[in-house]
Amino acid sequence: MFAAFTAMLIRDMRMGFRQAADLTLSLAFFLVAASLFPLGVGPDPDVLATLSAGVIWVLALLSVMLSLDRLFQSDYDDGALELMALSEAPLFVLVLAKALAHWLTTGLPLVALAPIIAVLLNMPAEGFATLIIGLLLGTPTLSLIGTIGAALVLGARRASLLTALLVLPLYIPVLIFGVTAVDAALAGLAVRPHLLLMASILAAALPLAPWAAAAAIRAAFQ
Amino acid sequence: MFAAFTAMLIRDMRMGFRQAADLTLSLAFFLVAASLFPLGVGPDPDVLATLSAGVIWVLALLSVMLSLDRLFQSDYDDGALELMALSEAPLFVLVLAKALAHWLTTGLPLVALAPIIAVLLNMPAEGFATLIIGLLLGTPTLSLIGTIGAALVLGARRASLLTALLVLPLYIPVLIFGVTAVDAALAGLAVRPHLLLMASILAAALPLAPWAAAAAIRAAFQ
Amino acid sequence: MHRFANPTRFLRISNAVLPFAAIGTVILVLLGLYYGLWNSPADYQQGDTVRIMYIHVPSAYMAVMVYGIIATCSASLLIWKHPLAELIARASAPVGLAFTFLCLATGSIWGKPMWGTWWVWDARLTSVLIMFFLYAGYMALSNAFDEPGRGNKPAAILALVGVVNLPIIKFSVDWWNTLHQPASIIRLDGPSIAAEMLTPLFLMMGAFTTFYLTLLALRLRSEIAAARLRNAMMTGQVEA
Amino acid sequence: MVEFSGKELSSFRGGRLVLRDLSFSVRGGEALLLTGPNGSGKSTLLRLMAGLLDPLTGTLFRDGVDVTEDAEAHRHSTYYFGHAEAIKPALTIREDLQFWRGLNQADTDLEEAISALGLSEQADLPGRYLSAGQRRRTALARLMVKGADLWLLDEPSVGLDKASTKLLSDLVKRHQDSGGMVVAATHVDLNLANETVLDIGQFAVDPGEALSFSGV
Amino acid sequence: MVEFSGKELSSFRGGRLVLRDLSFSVRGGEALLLTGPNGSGKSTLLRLMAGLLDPLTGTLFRDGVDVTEDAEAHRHSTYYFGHAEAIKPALTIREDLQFWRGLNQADTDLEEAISALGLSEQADLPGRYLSAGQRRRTALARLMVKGADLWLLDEPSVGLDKASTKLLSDLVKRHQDSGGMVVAATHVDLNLANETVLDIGQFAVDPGEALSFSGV
Ligand code: HEM
Ligand SMILES: Nc1ncnc2c1ncn2[C@@H]1O[C@H](COP(=O)(O)OP(=O)(O)OP(=O)(O)O)[C@@H](O)[C@H]1O
Ligand SMILES: Nc1ncnc2c1ncn2[C@@H]1O[C@H](COP(=O)(O)OP(=O)(O)OP(=O)(O)O)[C@@H](O)[C@H]1O
Ligand SMILES: [Mg+2]
Ligand SMILES: [Mg+2]
Repeated sequence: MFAAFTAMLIRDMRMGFRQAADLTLSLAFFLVAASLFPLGVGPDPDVLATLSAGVIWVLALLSVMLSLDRLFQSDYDDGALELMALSEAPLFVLVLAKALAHWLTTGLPLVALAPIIAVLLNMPAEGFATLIIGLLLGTPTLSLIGTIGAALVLGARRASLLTALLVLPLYIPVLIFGVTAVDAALAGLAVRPHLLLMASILAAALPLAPWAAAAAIRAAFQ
Repeated sequence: MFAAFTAMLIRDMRMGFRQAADLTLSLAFFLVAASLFPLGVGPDPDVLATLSAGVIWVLALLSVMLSLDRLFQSDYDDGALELMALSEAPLFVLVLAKALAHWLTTGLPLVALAPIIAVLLNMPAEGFATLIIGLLLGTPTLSLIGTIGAALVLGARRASLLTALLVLPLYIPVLIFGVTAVDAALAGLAVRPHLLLMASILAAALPLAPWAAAAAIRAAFQ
Repeated sequence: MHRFANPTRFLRISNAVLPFAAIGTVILVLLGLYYGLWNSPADYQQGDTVRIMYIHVPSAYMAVMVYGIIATCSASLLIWKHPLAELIARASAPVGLAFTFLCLATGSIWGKPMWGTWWVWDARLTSVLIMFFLYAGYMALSNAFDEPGRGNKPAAILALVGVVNLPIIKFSVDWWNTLHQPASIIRLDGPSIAAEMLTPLFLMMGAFTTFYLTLLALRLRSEIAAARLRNAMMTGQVEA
Repeated sequence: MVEFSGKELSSFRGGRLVLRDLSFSVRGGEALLLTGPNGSGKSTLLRLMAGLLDPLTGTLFRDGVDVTEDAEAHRHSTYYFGHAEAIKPALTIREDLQFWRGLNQADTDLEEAISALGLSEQADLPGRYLSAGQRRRTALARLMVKGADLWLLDEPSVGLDKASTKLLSDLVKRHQDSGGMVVAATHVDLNLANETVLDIGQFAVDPGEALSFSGV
Repeated sequence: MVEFSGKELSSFRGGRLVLRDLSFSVRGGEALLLTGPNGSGKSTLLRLMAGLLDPLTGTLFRDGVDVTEDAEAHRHSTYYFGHAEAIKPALTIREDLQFWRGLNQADTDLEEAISALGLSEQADLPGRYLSAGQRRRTALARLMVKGADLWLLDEPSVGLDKASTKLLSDLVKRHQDSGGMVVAATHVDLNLANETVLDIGQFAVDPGEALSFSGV
């Protein structure tokens, strides 16, 4: 069971990051994407500051969605997913491992780079701690919820597509709490409630998402 | 030649609509991401108004970029791209057709959604016309430049991140002119020069991008 | 079979150049610093901050020039498949990236006192930033493949696409009314800078150029060594 | 004595009935060969057996008990080798086999499996660089890193050169000798030990007739 | 009398030399069979011939002239049938063939091609629903919607049932009778008309030796 989990994790990480150079790639990506906003809305520091939280969370959403389709699709196309479903390990565990690998390759780099981006968008220092904690709580949830959507589109039937789109709104609460938490911090208000809410969403997604995704995957073979 | 162009166009459109998953995902990203900014910035309508153009354009850029790997990747994986490169039709023309299909399934819907977002971010009505025209001139350029990025990364590690890194810098001019045009409109200044610049960028990309992309594709078979 | 053209001759040349370039760099830098820091007037309005120019302008010129070199090499790689072009281009990229960064850094340091802000999104600055990203993309792309030489062609194509950025960098100051200085050295009607400022400026430009040559020669050594090894093995097999 | 059998299986795929009232049975040491024209339903049947598809009607039995009663156990003791090879461009053969061994909590000796399929030279090549046959052989090597007593092979010999085909049949023989069961779909002769041939063609619903269903 | 030939071809793939100093020649009406163990370089050679790969050394000639002089023309008169079938899950067979016909500006009768390969019943099924052999046959049907005088077939008979294999060889025969050239890689006998066998094995660099490169 645990062996299977680690095997899955290592394998997906291998395919995600073939080498350390790929981390600098993530850095470059986030910097480029982030620098688009000042380009667009203008350099006014105050404006950027008000946007910064939103920008960083949009980047989080972006980086998650960029690699979501790769989460199951390629394994589905080349038959690996079938073999996984037939392996000794429960599919549930494998999905969990995949979600973790996905987070480690997309979410975590962002968390690590968020301070840099925050500085560039001159977010006031009071926001940093909340931003980081929020990202640490939120991005895993994004990856987990993502597994459901990614699994639902496998069948590529009309119905499954719609349900996959229904998943997207599930992102919204995470993003909203993430942003509002930072704003609260900047306004000197209490942030714990927001963060607790995010934590509880994560706690809920942790068992539910992999279970739903596993079910969707089995259905996709029919 | 023209027959090949239309054949390619029809085929890509068909596939786009039948497996509309990623297509709709990029649109969904556009909406979800846009809905975040009113929160971050807070209710103050004036601040929002000044940002709206920039935010809309940046998000348009990102969501176009989200759907880029749809351009060549799957055809590369299942061998269709080889056959296309070996067909009677010049690869250049096929890339052009693919770019058009991509724009019709990604860029155009964005243009249609833009007004909604503009209202959401309460952009003053004077800006709308310019925004739409700007997007109509700009998004095709994004699709065209996108073909270069998508073709260059065929067979590379972490293709999607790399595409973003290569393409976004090339998107910046479009972004800047698109935004300045709207700002000019809001400030009651002349917008024609900006729009003419965007038109000329499009005119330049129209021949150059497919040529570069075709070269990149041939290199990818080695 | 000039794909295997043995670059010995080229290597000999670059080895010959290396010591001169290295020594030249040291001398020019020393002279440049002397003139720049002591033997030149402070600007009547900018004060001593003007001395940043002696780093900023040369690095800017180098950034632009090195990109031009990479683009030229890329073209000759795609058209004539010339093996050296590929080596030079790959060897130049990191150097160019460094110069671009230096230009951006000194620029924004200079901008703080001059414009009151580290950064403005005007055409000159933005286009240089784009060049910075292009350098980064070029390097990322050429290393993004498992197979040794596989990244060269894609990277070359990218470099050529990026060429459209060069004229924008060069003429942005003339086309758009920017905060940034218009060309004051390379002008039809001659330089418009005090001669005392020109001396250190040109000295530093010379220094930067020789510095680039030095780095290039050094990097080429290793690159060629590796390429040679590969070629020797392949050709050895082909003849066997 | 282990046994795997199915009764009155029918399957409905792509809006049409593909198999109708098919029954079969394999005992330990036996091999069941599925033959029949393209599109007759061999792969479909194998996927039914693997539990990837639910039959429209009918039941599968292991030693007389319905497999759906303990799907887990059935999965653990089954290996399905389909048309798709599940080769990852980025992973080397060794990494790939390590992964599948980990997934199946087996403790087979990788090097043995690798050399058994003559992949020693390619063991560290990424999948992207493998030839069609090498890919196929890698997929076969997975047979050895999962200890399953029921092998479901879908046209296993496709793309293999003569040597590897021989190797394959040896593998299968060894499996049979150790009391394993084999069901294989094929268009060419695999010359396995005590094999019984099941012609799917006769259970297939001929497409002309079937098309009338597709309205369903 | 058309001719397609190659001189002293070598190819470098995945950091190692795969083929060395290989020469061949096919005339109109002739068929060249490429045989050899897995990984010996058959597909590589076919990709060289198709112009998808640039040879490390050597040249390809059409009627004596270097193909690189007019790559366009060479491409137009060549059909490459690789391991990958390029079947789109979302497109029906008919749509797929329509597309390729349009791309090759041919004006073949689709229905003829479809029925010739016995795909009439599946013609309107999306690729997702096709069986292995049906996919393969669809890919073959493309042969008929591109008028090329040089066919490069990479293990064409893989996954085909007996009937379709027969059908394939008829197709090829007809092509040869009309003066076409065929180069086919295969592990099984295709019994084509006046075929000459070229054993790639002898030009292949044995992996052991070759592996010493992959370090570079
Ligand atoms: C990050 C900010 C800046 C960037 C990216 C930048 C970029 C450049 C570039 C690329 C050039 C060379 C153009 C060419 O090749 O002809 C240049 C030249 C120059 N820059 Fe800047 N610059 C920046 C800030 C500044 C500032 C703040 C000043 C002073 C107020 C300044 C003064 C100059 C001058 C005097 C030249 C020489 C003009 C000429 O003779 O062409 N720059 N800069
Ligand atoms: N995923 C699927 N969804 C719906 N229908 C399918 C699917 N796969 C196959 N079919 C249909 O079921 C029939 C049987 O397919 P199957 O793959 O079992 O044939 P097969 O005997 O394996 O043929 P082959 O020898 O070509 O592999 C085919 O006619 C096909 O149209
Ligand atoms: N895309 C590639 N990149 C690098 N090396 C490759 C690539 N494809 C194949 N190779 C290597 O080249 C050698 C020859 O491969 P090729 O596919 O030509 O063999 P083949 O004769 O077609 O074998 P098979 O009968 O299995 O199809 C193999 O050893 C393989 O490792
Ligand atoms: Mg089958
Ligand atoms: Mg092959």
